[in-house]
Order: sequence, then C-alpha cells, then structure tokens
Amino acid sequence: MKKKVKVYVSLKQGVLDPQGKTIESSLHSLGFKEAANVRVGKVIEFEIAESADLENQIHDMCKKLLANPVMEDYRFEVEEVVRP
Amino acid sequence: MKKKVKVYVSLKQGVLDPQGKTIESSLHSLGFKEAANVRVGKVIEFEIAESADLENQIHDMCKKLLANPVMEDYRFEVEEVVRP
Amino acid sequence: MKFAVIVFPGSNCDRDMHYAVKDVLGAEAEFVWYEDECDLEKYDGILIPGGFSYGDYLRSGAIAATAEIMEQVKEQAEKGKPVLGVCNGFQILTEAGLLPGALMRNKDLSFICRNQRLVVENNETMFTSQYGKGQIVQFPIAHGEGNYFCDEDTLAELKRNNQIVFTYESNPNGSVENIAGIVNKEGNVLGMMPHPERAVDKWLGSEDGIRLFQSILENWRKTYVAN
Amino acid sequence: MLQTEISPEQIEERKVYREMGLSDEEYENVKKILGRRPNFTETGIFSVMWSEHCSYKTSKPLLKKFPTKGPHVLQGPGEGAGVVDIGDNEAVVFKIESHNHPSAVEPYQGAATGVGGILRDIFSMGARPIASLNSLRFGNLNTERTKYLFSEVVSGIAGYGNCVGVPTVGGEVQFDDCYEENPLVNAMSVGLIRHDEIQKGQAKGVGNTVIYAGPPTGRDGIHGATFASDDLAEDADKDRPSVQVGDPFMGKLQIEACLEVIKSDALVGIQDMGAAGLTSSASEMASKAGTGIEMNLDLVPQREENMTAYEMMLSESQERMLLVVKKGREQEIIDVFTKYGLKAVAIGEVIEEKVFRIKHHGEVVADIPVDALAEDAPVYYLPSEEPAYFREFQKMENAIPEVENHEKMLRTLLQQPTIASKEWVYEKYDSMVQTNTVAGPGSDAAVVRIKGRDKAIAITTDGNSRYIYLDPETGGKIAVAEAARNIVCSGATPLAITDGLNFGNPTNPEIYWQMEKTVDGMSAACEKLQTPVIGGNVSLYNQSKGKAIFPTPIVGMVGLIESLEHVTPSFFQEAGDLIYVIGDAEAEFGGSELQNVVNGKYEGKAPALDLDKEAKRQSQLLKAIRSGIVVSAHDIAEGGLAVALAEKLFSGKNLGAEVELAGNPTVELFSETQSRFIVSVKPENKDAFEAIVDDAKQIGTVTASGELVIHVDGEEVVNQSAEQLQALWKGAIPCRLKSKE
Ligand SMILES: Nc1ncnc2c1ncn2[C@@H]1O[C@H](COP(=O)(O)OP(=O)(O)O)[C@@H](O)[C@H]1O
Ligand SMILES: [Mg+2]
Repeated sequence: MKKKVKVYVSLKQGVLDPQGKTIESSLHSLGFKEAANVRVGKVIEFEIAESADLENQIHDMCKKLLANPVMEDYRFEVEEVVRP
Repeated sequence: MKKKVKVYVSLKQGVLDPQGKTIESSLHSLGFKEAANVRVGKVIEFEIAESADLENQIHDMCKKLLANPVMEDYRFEVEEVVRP
Repeated sequence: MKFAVIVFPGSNCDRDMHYAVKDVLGAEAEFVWYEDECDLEKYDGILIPGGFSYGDYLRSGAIAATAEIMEQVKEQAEKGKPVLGVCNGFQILTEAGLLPGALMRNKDLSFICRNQRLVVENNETMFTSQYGKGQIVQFPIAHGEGNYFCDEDTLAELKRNNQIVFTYESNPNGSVENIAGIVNKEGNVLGMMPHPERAVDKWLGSEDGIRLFQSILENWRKTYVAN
Repeated sequence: MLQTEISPEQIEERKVYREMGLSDEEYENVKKILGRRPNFTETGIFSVMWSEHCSYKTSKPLLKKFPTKGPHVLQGPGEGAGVVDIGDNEAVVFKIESHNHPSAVEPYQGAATGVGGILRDIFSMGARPIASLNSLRFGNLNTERTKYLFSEVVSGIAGYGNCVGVPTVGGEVQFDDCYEENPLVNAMSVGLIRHDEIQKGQAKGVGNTVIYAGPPTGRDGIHGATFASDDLAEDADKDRPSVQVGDPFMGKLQIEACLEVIKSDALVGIQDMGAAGLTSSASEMASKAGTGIEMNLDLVPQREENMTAYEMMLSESQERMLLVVKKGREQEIIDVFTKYGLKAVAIGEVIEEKVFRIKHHGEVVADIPVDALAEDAPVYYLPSEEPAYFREFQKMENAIPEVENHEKMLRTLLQQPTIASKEWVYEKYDSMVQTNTVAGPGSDAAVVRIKGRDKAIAITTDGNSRYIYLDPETGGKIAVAEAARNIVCSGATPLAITDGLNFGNPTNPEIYWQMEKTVDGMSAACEKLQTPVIGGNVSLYNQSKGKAIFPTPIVGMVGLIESLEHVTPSFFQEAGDLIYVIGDAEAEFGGSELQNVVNGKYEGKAPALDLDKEAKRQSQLLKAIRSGIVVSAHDIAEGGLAVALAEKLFSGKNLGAEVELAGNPTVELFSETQSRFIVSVKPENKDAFEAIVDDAKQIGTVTASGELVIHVDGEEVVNQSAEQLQALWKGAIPCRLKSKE
C-alpha cells in the first residue's frame, strides 16, 4: 500500500522570518490591515510504500535532509493515497 | 476573536517542479529509494480578527498575493487561536 | 601545496577558485568531481567553491552537504588541513555541521551582488595572517541566502573563541552581528559569504583576496616545508 | 480544447487548422505538399513550423536587407547563433532572443526561460557562455501590475542567470506607457569558442543515431511558438496552463555536459530544443543536412502520462537538447550526460529519404517532407503604408520645450525611470562570476576580458524606441549608432550586431511600414559602421486592445578591445582633467526625455543622424583612446549633456565639474542631438587630443569640489552637489516601486 506523506517545515519560533514580514506588509498595503504574525513554511509531499517503521523513516529523512535543526522545526502527516 | 489562518499553496498538477525532482533524487541517494512524486509547496500562516466574510477575504488575499494563479493552487484552514 | 577544488552539480565558482589558486597564487590545484573515486588525503587544502549546488533547492547547501565526499572532507578537516568554503561553500559547511549556525535568506529577500567592504576581525587564523587586525578589505558578495543566523549560545561561543573572522562594514543581508565569515573552533575550517577569489587582480577592481590564499600557502609552508 | 484526436476529414471540415494558426491558404498548401489531408499531429507540426516565430514568414523579406558579411564574420544568420572572429583562433558567439509573450503571462518563468533559451543557443554552438545581457521594456511603473511584472521579470532573469553561473553584465530598461500591456523581455548571451570547436546543428550521415538529452517531456508550453505569434489575448488567463518552467540547475548541468560532449568526435550535430521543441530541432537539423529523420516517440522520456504525439512534438519543456551521434558510439555520449545526472536516450536515426517521420505506439503519426517544414515555409510580402502620424510629425518645427528652472529640471530628469540608476535591477544579477568582468552593469558597455590574453570584448544592448516611433528610418540608424557609441566609449572596435525586432501586428500596413523603415535605417548604419548583422530574432504581434508598442528593435553589439590598457571608464577619474564635449547641440527634442516630461508626449521629428559624421567621430575617439590620452568617455543620450555630465560624477569618487556653455540653456543642457560624447583628458594631452578629434570643444574641468556647476553664457544655471544628485538618481526606481498607486 502507498502512503502519502506531508512534511511541514517551519522556522523555529524566535527565528526572524523575512519572507513572512514582507508578505505581512504586502497584505497590509493590499488593505488586509489585520493580518498579523505572518510566517512562511514549506510543505514537502511525497508518496512512499507503507512499512512498519515508516514514521521512523520520515523522522530520519527530516533530520538528514528536509529540515535544518538550527533554524527549523518539522512535523508530518501520513495519509492514504487516494487516486482520482 | 482572533483566528489563525493557514494557507497551503502548491504547484498545479502538470507544472514542472524542479525542486521536488531534485529533492526526490537526493532522498533516493540517501537510501530512501521508495519516495516518489515529491512536490514542494508553501504554507503561509497568520492571525486575523474574526469577521463575517473572513473566507472571502482569504480567497481575495490568495488571488491577489499569496498564490500565483498561473501556476499554483491554494486551499486554506481557519482555526481558533490557542494561546499557550 | 596542492588544493582540491570540490565540484558539486551546480557549483559555478569552481573555475574561478581554481584560477585564483593556480594561475594567480601559483599553487597546485585540481578539480574533484563530487562523485569521483578520489582520496582527498593527497591534497593539502580543500576548497569548496560558490555557486548553486543542486540549484539551491530545499535549502542552499543542504543537498550537497549529504554527499559522501563530505565525509572525507570532515576527515581531512579533523586532521587539521585547511578547508575553505566560499558562499555556497560556506552554506554547505554549515549544513554539513562543520561550522555552526545557518545561512538564511537575505533580509530583504533579494539576491545582492556588489563590492562589499569587510573588516578583518581575526588575523590570527591560517587564512588571514597576511592581513592586519581590523584591516578593511573589499571583496565582492553575490548571494541570496547569506543571512548568517545562530542562537545566542553559539554566538557567545563564537566570540569567546575568536571564531568571527570577517564582518561586513555595513550589513547587506541581516546577518547576526554583521558576520561575513567564521572559523571552526580549531581554526582550520573557514566559511565566508564574500568571494576572495573574485578579488585577485586589478582588472577585477580589487586584489585584496590574494592575501587570503597567500596566508594559507604561507602557513602551510611554515608547518610542512620550513623544517 | 483540442484533446481527442479528430480525423483529417474533420480537421478540414471544421477548419480546426485555423485554431492551430494555419490560414485556409496555408492548409491547402499543406494538402498539396502531402498529397493528402494532414492528420492532427501533422497539422500541429505545420502550424508551429509555419508560425511567424519559427518561419519568419512575414519578416524574412525584410531580414534579407541586412548586411551580414564582414571580414570577422565566421557564421552569419542561419545557425543557432552568429560567430565573430576575435583573433588568436578564438571567436565570440552571440544572439539575442525575445520572450515577450511568455513574460506577460508569467513574468518570472517567462524571463527565466528566456535566459535559459538563449544560453542553449550559445552552448549548442559549442561555446561556453561568458556573459548575458537583457533589454527590458515596461509601462511607467505607476500601476501595481507593472511593478509586479518589472520585479518578477528581473527576479526571473536573476534566478536563472545567477544559478547557471553566467554573469549578467549589462542590459537596459526603459519605461513607456506603450509597454503597459506588452512588456518586452529580450535576452542576449555571448559565448567564447575556439574556431575548431564550432558546432553545426546538422543531422548528417545516414544511419547515425538521434539522441534526446535532458529532462523528460511534459505538456509545457504546447503551442508556445504559435502563441508567440498571436496578439496577446485580452484575457491572458486562458493561455496560462501552457506555462514553461525553467530549471536552471538542469540548465547548468546541460551546459557542462554539452561542452564536454562537443570534444568527442562521436558527435555529428547538436541543437537545442527551443520554440516548437522536438519538431523544429529535428526537422531543422535534417533540412540543413539534406537528410531525413525518423523518430520513435515511445522512446522519448515523458514526465506526464498518456501524452499524445501532438503534445510530445509540440512540447516546449525546457533544458532539452537533440544530438546526432555516430552510429555505434552512442554510449560514449550517453555516459557524459549520465555523469551530470542527465538522461540521454536514442530516439531515432538519420535516414536518406528526406522526410520527417514520427512513430508512436507502432504507428506512423507524421510523415512529412523535411524541406516543406523548414525551407518551403510560406513567405508573405505584406502591404506597407506610411502612417498619417508620421507625415504630421515631419511637418512639425523643432520646438524647444519650456523650462523655467534648469537645475530643477535636471533633478527631475535624473529621476525619470528610463534615466534613473538601474542598480535596483542589476544588483540582483551576479555580474562577476567567471571573474572576467572588467566593467559590469552601470557602464556604457560591459567589458569582459578574455583570460590569459591581453584583450577583452565590449558588449551592449540599445534601442531607443521613441525616436523609432517618430521616424523609424532615422531611429533605426540611431539604434545601431548608439550601440556603437557605447562600444567605442569603452575602448573597443565594434564588430557585429545581433538584433531583436519587436513590433506590433505586421498585417497592419502601418506597422509593416515601421518594420520596413526600421530595417532600412539599421541596415544603412550597419553598413556605414561596419557592423554586420550575424543573427537575431523577431517578435511580432506585440499589441493588445488594438494598441501596438512603439517599434522596438534592440541592438546587441559586440566589440573587441585589443589591449586591456585601452579599457576606458565612463566616469570622470581625477580633478584637474579637462572636460571635452564632441559635437554641438541643436534644438532637437523630438522623442526626448525632456519633451516627455514637459509635454507629456512624444512628437515631431526624431533627432537627425548623419552617418558620416557619426563614423568619423567614433573612429577619431577610438584613435584617441588607443593612443592612451582619453581618461574617460561617455556618450550623450537621454536627457542630453546635463544628464550625461551628472552621470560622469556618479562614481563615488567625490569629484565635481565646472562647465561653461554658450547658447540657449535648454538646448545646451537637454537636447538629444546625436553623435555626441563627453570625454575627460589630462591637461598635458590637450594638444594631442585636439589634434586627433576634430569636433571636440573644451567645456570645463573636473574639480575636487563634489559640485556640478554649469554656466550658460556666464550665468550659473546648475549648482548641485553630485552626491545629492546621485542619491536622487539612485533612489528613483526603488522609490517608485514602494509608492502606492
Ligand atoms: N532580426 C533578425 N536579424 C537577423 N537574423 C535573424 C533575425 N531574426 C532571426 N534571425 C536569424 O534567423 C535564424 C533563425 O532564427 P530562430 O528561429 O530565432 O533561431 P532559434 O531557433 O534559435 O530561435 C537565426 O540564425 C537567427 O539569427
Ligand atoms: Mg536555436
């Protein structure tokens, strides 16, 4: 069985997010003056075969590659693949 | 009341994702040979005051700024702000 | 002295680095393709050039940092050999854990290419002994992700150990404490965003970079050749 | 949508070919060529190959007028890019290409893939790309849309160019309302090659193997070529799914792999897959070699499922190359690509029969005589008509715009986006990688040295469309002359040009007239200045809602600097140097920046251009530079002498200038009379300089004061700190981008 994995990578709390800041001020100039605390993160999605230690594998991927622990946190979701 | 909004922006089906491809082959060389169809997207999170037409506002933000309609799709979630 | 210039897919300052150490400095230098069977043992110094390894996809330097050759680079670094990473090379060294901290997107989000004045904060390293302390030098910068970040403890440690080697005279990218280049605790691994290899002859507008390479060469000679 | 395949009969009955871009007449012609009705795939193939973009069917008769030969020309128009000898068995390869329509729809990717595309033209000739430039046109930065297009285009160019490691050393950006809906993005690239390594895109040798190299084919940019030949749809959204995405990382690997492959004698021919992808590259390679090609689409790497033959043949997925390789030696070539992580597979072979035959799922899906696609494409001689506006303009007297305060006007002019500093743009480009950039963006022409030799090349792009709009023939001459001025100021001899012709809809006789006259003017200037045209690009239908852009030919010129000692800066260098102006100002304000600022429009006659005078001044200035007596040189362009003088102070050296002029202050300060230069010379070289350059007049001296002081007829009209002027000039574009609508 195939699984769909979504890894969310975000900047750690406390790390300045220049991209978020820029989007925030653009939102303000577009008239959405209320938007606050804008932060931008990444989602990395992929498919992978189901396996007993899938979760461990994903942690491994994140630690080795997908997230940089100096500045980023990650979390992930695993779903069934739904083919249209 | 404050709401927390999470906007997920992803490349449209069929649009080339060079970044996803490159991450995919890197995952393969790290030994995660099963990972397939890697795609990279963005999450933009922010807080905003509750309002009757919040959803419309968010659609508006996405169309005007957060997503590039030529290449990207978006979806979003609205949650209560939970202060720790 | 013989240098290895490590080439990753997407490196693009490899030839410039090679030119600086071979043609301008007069040392020996060879390109080492990241996948080649190669023993880095035979080189006296390792240069990781700038560019966009793996297109800077995911995070700059992140994918190159996982390459097997980086294991060898670590081994050589542990033996005390000079390892210099410039620009993307610096990003790779932080991603690979050879240097502390991380390089984030420039504060104003755009790529910046210009000549930049730097302060030599530490001239007691094997890379900077030919400069004066506090000397102002001019090197080009050319990066989109050169915003040096580290937590407070790391910063305190960098300071305590005198690991901050170069700072920007005025901050172009949002780096913590204007940091432009740092060394590891042992002093033999230098990572820096500015490009010394682009400041090596008068036609390029600055020759200040040559001394960095001369420092490496002189210190190597002192250690291995003099006696 | 044209999704399911319909039969040849239906194509004819329902005139489906029209949707694909073929006219009734062209369709009949296709039937005649094939001796039957074309099927769906074939109709698609003809429609892209006969689109303006690939066939130049309306511009060909004009392009023939260009002089294309010269002692230095090794390869003129006809290959991927032209080649010019620079001595020592070395040559430069260069070309300009437009990506206007894609950039209007998706500015980041449009511009990025424009850079990628022109680079492929260069390295597919076997040359290492050593420099890129770009010429951009936008509306006046007063709408959010224009600001978005501008910054995304710049980011796209930077995103691709920086990653592939080719320095972006120059270019130009101009702003006028006519580009509001139709921005122009023309990218130029220059490569360096040894004479013996020049490659041709030819499919020679029956039995040789056709190899596809690069990322898999997707449905990107299908019909990009016909799309680029259409009026930009008012609702651009409908064109959106065809967006091509560039992968500069792949592009960089492709450069290295191709440059390694060309060293192998197993390689017979190589060509990039640009517009109309597999179709145009394969058919052109066969046509040039007088052979045929048979390909099996089942072997083509595919990114998406269930792609049709039509889609695969027309896809414009980026970073792909087509190679012809000696039979039996495929593996050597494939191994090189594999080393760089690129896929290379054999997909067909060169055949004797001069046909283009495509198989898919075991069936022949296209079978077309090769020459029908490339050589026998239709050629149209369109009607041309002198527009009424032109006659009106020619009747107008040269009026001098009303200026009350010249100092204030100078400040205003320096802040016009077309004149203002483009630092905001070019700081985003890596202009220094490869460590050959002696003069980068910000100087008149970029100077790129040739490592290991005492020589350099100078490169520029120019094209002031306001003059061309007023008077295409004179304006066409000016475009070439101005490029040459920039080249000469840097210390180089002009060698040749590539041209990007951007116009509106050619079936409008007035637009066609503009094209005709522009080409006449450019040709005359090229003859006189000895800069043949070695290649170029045509982009038509740049109009929307019936409004065309100004006729905008971009001239990309390359010159040779024979010794690095001749490299001449554009800025003043030292206090005490004498300031000369070459050429007198006349009351010429048609199409000038001053006219625009004061009257809010362009009208009247374009400034006159005397090609003899131009050539004489250029050669004399160059002679003076080569004899080592010119400290700095700069041409006088938009904004006239006052702007040029101010610019000469913007080097951060804290210099000033004291200048005395005589005559009408508005004319002296702001006229855009052509063929003029400002030069600085050491006092001890005064006599030597005056002996060489006839029309030079000393107008003042460089000072250490940091002030620009200008007197006209003894009266002080400007007294400004250079630093303040520079701040205005530098801040203008960032400031416009920040300000709200
Ligand atoms: N405006 C022009 N002036 C001179 N030559 C041109 C012009 N436009 C196109 N050409 C030449 O016609 C040939 C075919 O051009 P083109 O189809 O644009 O090449 P590509 O397939 O590389 O895009 C090239 O050699 C090009 O240099
Ligand atoms: Mg081509």
